[in-house]
Amino acid sequence: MNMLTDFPISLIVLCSGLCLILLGLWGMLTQRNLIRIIIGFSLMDTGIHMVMVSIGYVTGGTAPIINDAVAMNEAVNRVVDPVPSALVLTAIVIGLGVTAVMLSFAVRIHKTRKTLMIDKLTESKW
Amino acid sequence: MVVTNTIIDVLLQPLGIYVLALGAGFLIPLFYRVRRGSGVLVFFAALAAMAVIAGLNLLAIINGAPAIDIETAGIKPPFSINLRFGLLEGGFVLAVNTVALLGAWHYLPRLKQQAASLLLYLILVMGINGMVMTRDLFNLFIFIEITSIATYALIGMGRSDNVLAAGFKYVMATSIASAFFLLGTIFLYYQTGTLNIDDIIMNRDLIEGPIGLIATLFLLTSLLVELKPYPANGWGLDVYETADSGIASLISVGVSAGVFFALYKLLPLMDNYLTSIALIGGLTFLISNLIGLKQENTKRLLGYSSIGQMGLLTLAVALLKQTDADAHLPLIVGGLFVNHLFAKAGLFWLAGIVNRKCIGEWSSGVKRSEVLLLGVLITALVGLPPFPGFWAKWELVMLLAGNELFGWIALILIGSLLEAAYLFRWFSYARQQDSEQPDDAPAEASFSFMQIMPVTIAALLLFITGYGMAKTMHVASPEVFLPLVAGFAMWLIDRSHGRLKNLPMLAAVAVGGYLLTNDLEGINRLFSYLLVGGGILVSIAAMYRNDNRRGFYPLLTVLLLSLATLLRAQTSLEFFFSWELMTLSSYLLVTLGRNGVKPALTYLLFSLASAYFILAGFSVAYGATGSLLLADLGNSGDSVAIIFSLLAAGFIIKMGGFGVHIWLPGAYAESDDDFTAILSAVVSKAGIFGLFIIAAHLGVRSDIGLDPGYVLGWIGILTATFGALMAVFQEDIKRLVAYSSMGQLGYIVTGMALMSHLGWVSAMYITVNHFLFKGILFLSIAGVILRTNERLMYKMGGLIKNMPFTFTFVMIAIIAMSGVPPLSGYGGKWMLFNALMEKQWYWITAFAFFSSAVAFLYMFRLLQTVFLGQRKLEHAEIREAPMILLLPQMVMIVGIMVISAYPKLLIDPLSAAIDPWIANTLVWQGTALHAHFGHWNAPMIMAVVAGVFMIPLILLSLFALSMKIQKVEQFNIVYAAERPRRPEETHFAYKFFAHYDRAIGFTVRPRATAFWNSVVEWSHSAGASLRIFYNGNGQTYALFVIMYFVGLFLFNGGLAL
Amino acid sequence: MIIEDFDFWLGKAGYFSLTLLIVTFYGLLVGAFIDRTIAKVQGRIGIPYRQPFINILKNFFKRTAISHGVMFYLGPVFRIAGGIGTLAFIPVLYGSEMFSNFSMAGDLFLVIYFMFFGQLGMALGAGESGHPYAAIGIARGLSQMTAYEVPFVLAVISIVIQYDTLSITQIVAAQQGGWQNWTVVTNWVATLAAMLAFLGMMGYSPFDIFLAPQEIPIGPPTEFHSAYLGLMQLNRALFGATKLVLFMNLFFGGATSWPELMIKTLLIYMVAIVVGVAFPRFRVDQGIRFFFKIPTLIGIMSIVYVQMMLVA
Amino acid sequence: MIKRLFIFMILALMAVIFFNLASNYTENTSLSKLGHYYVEKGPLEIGAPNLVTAVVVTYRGLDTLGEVTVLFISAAGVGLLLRRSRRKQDIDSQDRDNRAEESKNSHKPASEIVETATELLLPMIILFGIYVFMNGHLSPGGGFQGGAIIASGTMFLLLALPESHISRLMIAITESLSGFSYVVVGVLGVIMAGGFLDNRFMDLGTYGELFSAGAIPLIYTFVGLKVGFELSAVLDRFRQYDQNEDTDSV
Repeated sequence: MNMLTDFPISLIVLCSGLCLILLGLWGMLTQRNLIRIIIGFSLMDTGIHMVMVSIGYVTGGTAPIINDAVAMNEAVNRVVDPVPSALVLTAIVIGLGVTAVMLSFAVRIHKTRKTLMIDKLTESKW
Repeated sequence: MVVTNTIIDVLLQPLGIYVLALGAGFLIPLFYRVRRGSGVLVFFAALAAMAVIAGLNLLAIINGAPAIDIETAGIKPPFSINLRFGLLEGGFVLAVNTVALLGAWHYLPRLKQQAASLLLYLILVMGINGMVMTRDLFNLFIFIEITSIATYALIGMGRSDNVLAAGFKYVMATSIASAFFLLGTIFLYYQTGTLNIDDIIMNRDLIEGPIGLIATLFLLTSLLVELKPYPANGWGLDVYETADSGIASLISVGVSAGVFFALYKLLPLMDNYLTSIALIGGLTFLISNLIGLKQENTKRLLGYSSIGQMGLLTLAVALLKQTDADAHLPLIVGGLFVNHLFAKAGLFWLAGIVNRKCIGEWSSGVKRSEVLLLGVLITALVGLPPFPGFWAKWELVMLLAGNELFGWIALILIGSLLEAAYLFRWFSYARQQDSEQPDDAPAEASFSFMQIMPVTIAALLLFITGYGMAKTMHVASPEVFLPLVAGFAMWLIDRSHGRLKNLPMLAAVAVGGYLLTNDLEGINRLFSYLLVGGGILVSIAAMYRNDNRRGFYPLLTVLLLSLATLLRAQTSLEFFFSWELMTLSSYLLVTLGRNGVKPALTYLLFSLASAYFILAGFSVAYGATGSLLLADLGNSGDSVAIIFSLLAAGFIIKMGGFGVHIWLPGAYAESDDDFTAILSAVVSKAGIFGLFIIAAHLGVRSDIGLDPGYVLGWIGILTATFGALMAVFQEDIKRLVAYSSMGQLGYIVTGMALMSHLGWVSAMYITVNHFLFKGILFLSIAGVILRTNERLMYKMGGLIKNMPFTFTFVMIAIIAMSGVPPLSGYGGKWMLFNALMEKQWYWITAFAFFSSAVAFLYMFRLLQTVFLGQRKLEHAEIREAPMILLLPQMVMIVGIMVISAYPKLLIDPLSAAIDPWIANTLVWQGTALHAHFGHWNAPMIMAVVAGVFMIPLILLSLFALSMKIQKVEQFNIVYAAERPRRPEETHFAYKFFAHYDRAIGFTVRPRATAFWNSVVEWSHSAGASLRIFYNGNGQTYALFVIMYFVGLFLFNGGLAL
Repeated sequence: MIIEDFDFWLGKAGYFSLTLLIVTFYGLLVGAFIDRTIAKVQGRIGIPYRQPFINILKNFFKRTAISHGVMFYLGPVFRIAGGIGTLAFIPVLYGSEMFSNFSMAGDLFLVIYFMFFGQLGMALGAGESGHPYAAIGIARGLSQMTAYEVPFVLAVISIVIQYDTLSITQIVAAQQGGWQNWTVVTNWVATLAAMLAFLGMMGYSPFDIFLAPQEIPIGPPTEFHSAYLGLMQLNRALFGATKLVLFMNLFFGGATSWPELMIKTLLIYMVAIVVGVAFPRFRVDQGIRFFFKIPTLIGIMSIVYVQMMLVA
Repeated sequence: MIKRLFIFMILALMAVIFFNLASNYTENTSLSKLGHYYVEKGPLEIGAPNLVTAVVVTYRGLDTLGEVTVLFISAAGVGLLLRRSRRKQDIDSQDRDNRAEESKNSHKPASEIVETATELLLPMIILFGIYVFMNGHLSPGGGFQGGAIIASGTMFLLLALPESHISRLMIAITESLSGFSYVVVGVLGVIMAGGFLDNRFMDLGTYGELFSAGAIPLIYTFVGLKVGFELSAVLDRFRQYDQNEDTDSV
């Protein structure tokens, strides 16, 4: 058992992704500043994207572009799964959209409330 | 041409919904720039088209077309994304699009300020459609995100400070939920190699091990969290509270609907977690309704209700799956959903229009039409007939009963009761100052008409869907709906003025009642005379008031006719439908009283509790027999005792039994005076009819191990005793008679509980008698109150001089009530005691004696303090009660006299009607009735009494009246060597039985009231302590979301990993 | 129907009139006897035996010039009708068709309930007089009534169980054949309860506060006078005697002849008198509480007792 | 502090769950069912060498349309959130002058080097963006990537020349029209080919050439334009809100 099969490359990405998710969640839950919370969200989002990409990896695969580099007939054994790549593309864009909206919330809150501290925003409860 | 046609064809497919929404969405900013109006036009055209497309396709499917599968990209699934438009999808999409269209109408004043908000709204709706229709997991994620982002933005459109904070919390929580969804999706893909939901379901064996568990739980958590389960829902509540009603309504009904459907789609993957889902749904339903009790903020209240309803839906769908009852899905889930959709959306819009922060502030300045709509929507939301929620809840409960899931039934019913409590509390506020409102000014009216239109349409749609559901459940016969139709017709002429409105009402009830009841037989027929005929008789008196009485006549029509439909009910469903209709209409009638709103709420809550007991009882019966026929109740085998107890509990509550009577005095006392007569004389008999039903079907035809009849007998007699005792200490005339009513009903309960021929005859005889004398008493009291404007007895006195007829009627009624021979009361008591002795219920007999003795106290007090003693100076000039009040009383006096002298006239039909159930044991010897112990010869007693009364009377007349008699001046009495100057000094009336109070008053200290108050207190404080999680901090809410996942993981075997 | 049975009615009415006369006369006489007895106990001479008769005659021939109203007028009529009617429904002498009165019209329940008739009417009449003492007296009387009814009814239930009938005639019939068959022997518990209730029923001390002869000028009848008062006095004698007859029938074997009746009822009456002269008066709430304690307990025991007896 | 500890515990539990995921994860050694199909059939069916593109644009075209929609509504949402309320305009106008003063102070005008570099680089960036989305079906890249590059150009412009004006109208028109065209293309797929968003209603052309793979280049062009302009619009919104000098409220 060498290190590579014991600890395959995609697992490294997966683990890093999962760690990023935890880090992001930690940030979202403990940081009081809205901007930091948004950064936490971005971290988490990125972590998820990494997890997604890692899932699509096939041992020894290359990019799923069937051209001169990868012949059509043997492509099945040589490329990584294109689906997670496609999904992650979409997920990134969605994450971007959410981040943008969150940021504009933060901006507006700062404008009207002159604060970015989330524990100051607790007037509606119960 | 061909191309155009093809395009139209494409657009008319469900796919057209996306195409139109997106196309219009993309173009709206352009149109808007050119001309604002054109942007709005495009917006509405697109929304309407979306609804129409959904409607057309759904219609096709209902007419038998197969479900539509839409494939994209020209590739077969699972390799491409496909959508499905089947029956359920179609229903959801159509409902959501309709409500979105109406919502846009409501929301338009704010939406049209920005092109962006128009397109966001449009795409939000499309996103919901997509969530419902898509069959691809990742595509589902995208639609969730489209919906979420559009929601975020529309929330953020609000300008208040709070809404931004709430919006941010919302974004935080849902973005974590979305992240979970994405993680779940990708790991499912990892295991199954596909994203198509059907394909995943087909290959669900591949989902295994820790990864499979975690991935599934990620998906589940995400969807559940989006449905806002307790306690991970503070973010949702904050948005409901702060966001504009337009978007809040769409989140509540639209977004939730989409997520709910998504959950439904994925349920096949969650077979192992159905219990968790049901628990979460159930707890959310229960707890959010409990917390709702504490809520004052209008929109947050609606938020709690929304969350509760989604909990109920979740619960329902999980249990349906668990019991493999997919066939019931459309009716139950569809019904609950449609009900929630229109009612909640309507309520949010209404809250937006009325725009009061707290529900307490609804008590002023709310227009009549708005109150009416509020009432309709709340009624629907609580699940009262004829709305879809009623039918769906019934089906759900029956289904659960069929699978013996009684715990869930209890949970659902308790939750529903709590929900009714706070919603109707809100309605009570709105009703309170209603009467002070002038009619809407015309200029304002047209504006408010446009505003109120979407709410009105929502209400109408509720009626229509309710009727539709009734049709699918095969109960939509014209007879069942006759009360509502007649009531509606009366409502149309409700704007006209004056007392003559009573005539068409009487005609409607007479004709309707005849149509409904003329083919009845046996005891039901006898009841129909009492309830419909009696109802009409008492209602004649309603003409004594000449004011407008808005709402009175329509509601009374519904009430009386629903009593008729109650009698002809063959199935428990029809029975329950009529029962609820009766409850509702009588509740509303009570609110019409001067201070009727608060006691009416108590009345309603107890009535609903009663209804839910009945429902529970029917459900157990259905579980045991699989039949809804009332006639099959007796075949319930071992469950008879429990069914009997549940149903009896329901009817006892409705009749104001011992311990659950606290609604009764308030409701009776504060109703309109003539309506109190109807309530006591007529409506209370419905409970007796119910008791008869169960006694007949369950009590007789089965041998019950533990004798619930005996318990019932005790309840009845305790009710009689304590009713009488409490009546003794009342100062308020109506409360006195109200408690007396309670006591008299107690005897009837005991009679019914006897399960013997004589017992039932006595119960029925007392019932008729009670109708007669209580009708007289309450109508007389109405007259007294009309003339004196007082209800406190010590403020009256000596009225015999002004109102001799009323006095005479009251006196006869009281003799008839007391059981003193020769009037009819004695017959009832005699039969009851004989039946009790035959049954060897000696202790109950003793109590019955005691209570009838106590009854003398309050009866005398009524006569003495109101009609005798010293007249108040200000009452010197008052006149006799109006003729129209006296007329029905006279008829009833005649009735009393007839059944007193010739009880056989009444007892024979009663006996014959009871005979099929329990064989006749009565022995007649001429006019004398013989029982095992004693005998009773009513005509002879009448003759002897007449004789012994007339002879001294004549003698006295000869001795005394031959003299010249001088009328004594009012104060010409010797009173402690003083001649009193004012009646107040000598009219002994206040605390008339103070010594009795000293002696045994301790037995009637309001313990029941204290108990129920503490129940209320407890549930409020439970609500208060359950809501401490909502600390307003977005991070806490986000933490709850994560905890939900962790909790689900641990609960579902995560520990074992 | 009534016309058809005219002979029946005429005969009955005639016999009943005779009964009525005898009982009333006896009642007045006993009243005088009791008053004299009490006077003796208290060291006075007391009234002559003719006094009650003179009172009534005097009152009847007094002219009245005032009325408080119709109900005031009807009150005494109700009262006397209640007294007469109660007697009418009780068979006075056992085995005598002549003196069985109208007992075929109803049973023990009828008698018990009809006893309220007069009281209710009387109360109404007194109420219209507008005098507060009348109302107070009635309020007290009614309250006390609810209390002593409890042991009484328990005792009645007990003997109904014992004899398995509600018919007074049959109850008396079951007690024939010697004193050992009387209820007072066979069911002494019930008799004890009933006799305690009887004390309250008769309105002697310690349960006489509703009449309150000392402080309030005779309670409910305060405003009554002349013929009204005469009727009431007549009723007091009649009704008292009627109650005695009832107790005699239920608990003491009934009577087969007038002398037996008179002796028995007098002895029963003496119980109330003896207690009355020996005890001070209860306040009304004390009286009520009293009845709800020991007598009620005895009443309950009487039912238990009779059930055990029947089983054994 | 207790709260933090609690959060830490919950996240520790999450970590345990994640550890479960990772420890049970084994790297794929062959393609998934879907992947296998796409790799095997994709090039011939769709005619795009870049299989990710084939998946994105055609097989999962609905996703992509949704994705475009997401971006569109985020842009609209940002616009909505950061609009200037009419109510507040009066209040704001009072201190607008002060703010303008401040902003002038805080934003130093860019140096000439930066300005020149911007003028030089910007067209190239945009051109590169266009290249990326036009060649999306052949090489790594595509509409989103190209759009993002174009938007980065805008970002560059806004950083370098904060006062530069970006035409809202142009953005709106391009956004709307490209979005609408995308939908139209989708519908054309239904009418003229196998289904919604089927790229094959146009000739697939020669495999591997620029104008091949049916409608993919067309779609990617629309996507690229749309993404580019929308992201630019978002950036512009933030800038204008920040500067508080916006007088134009859509």
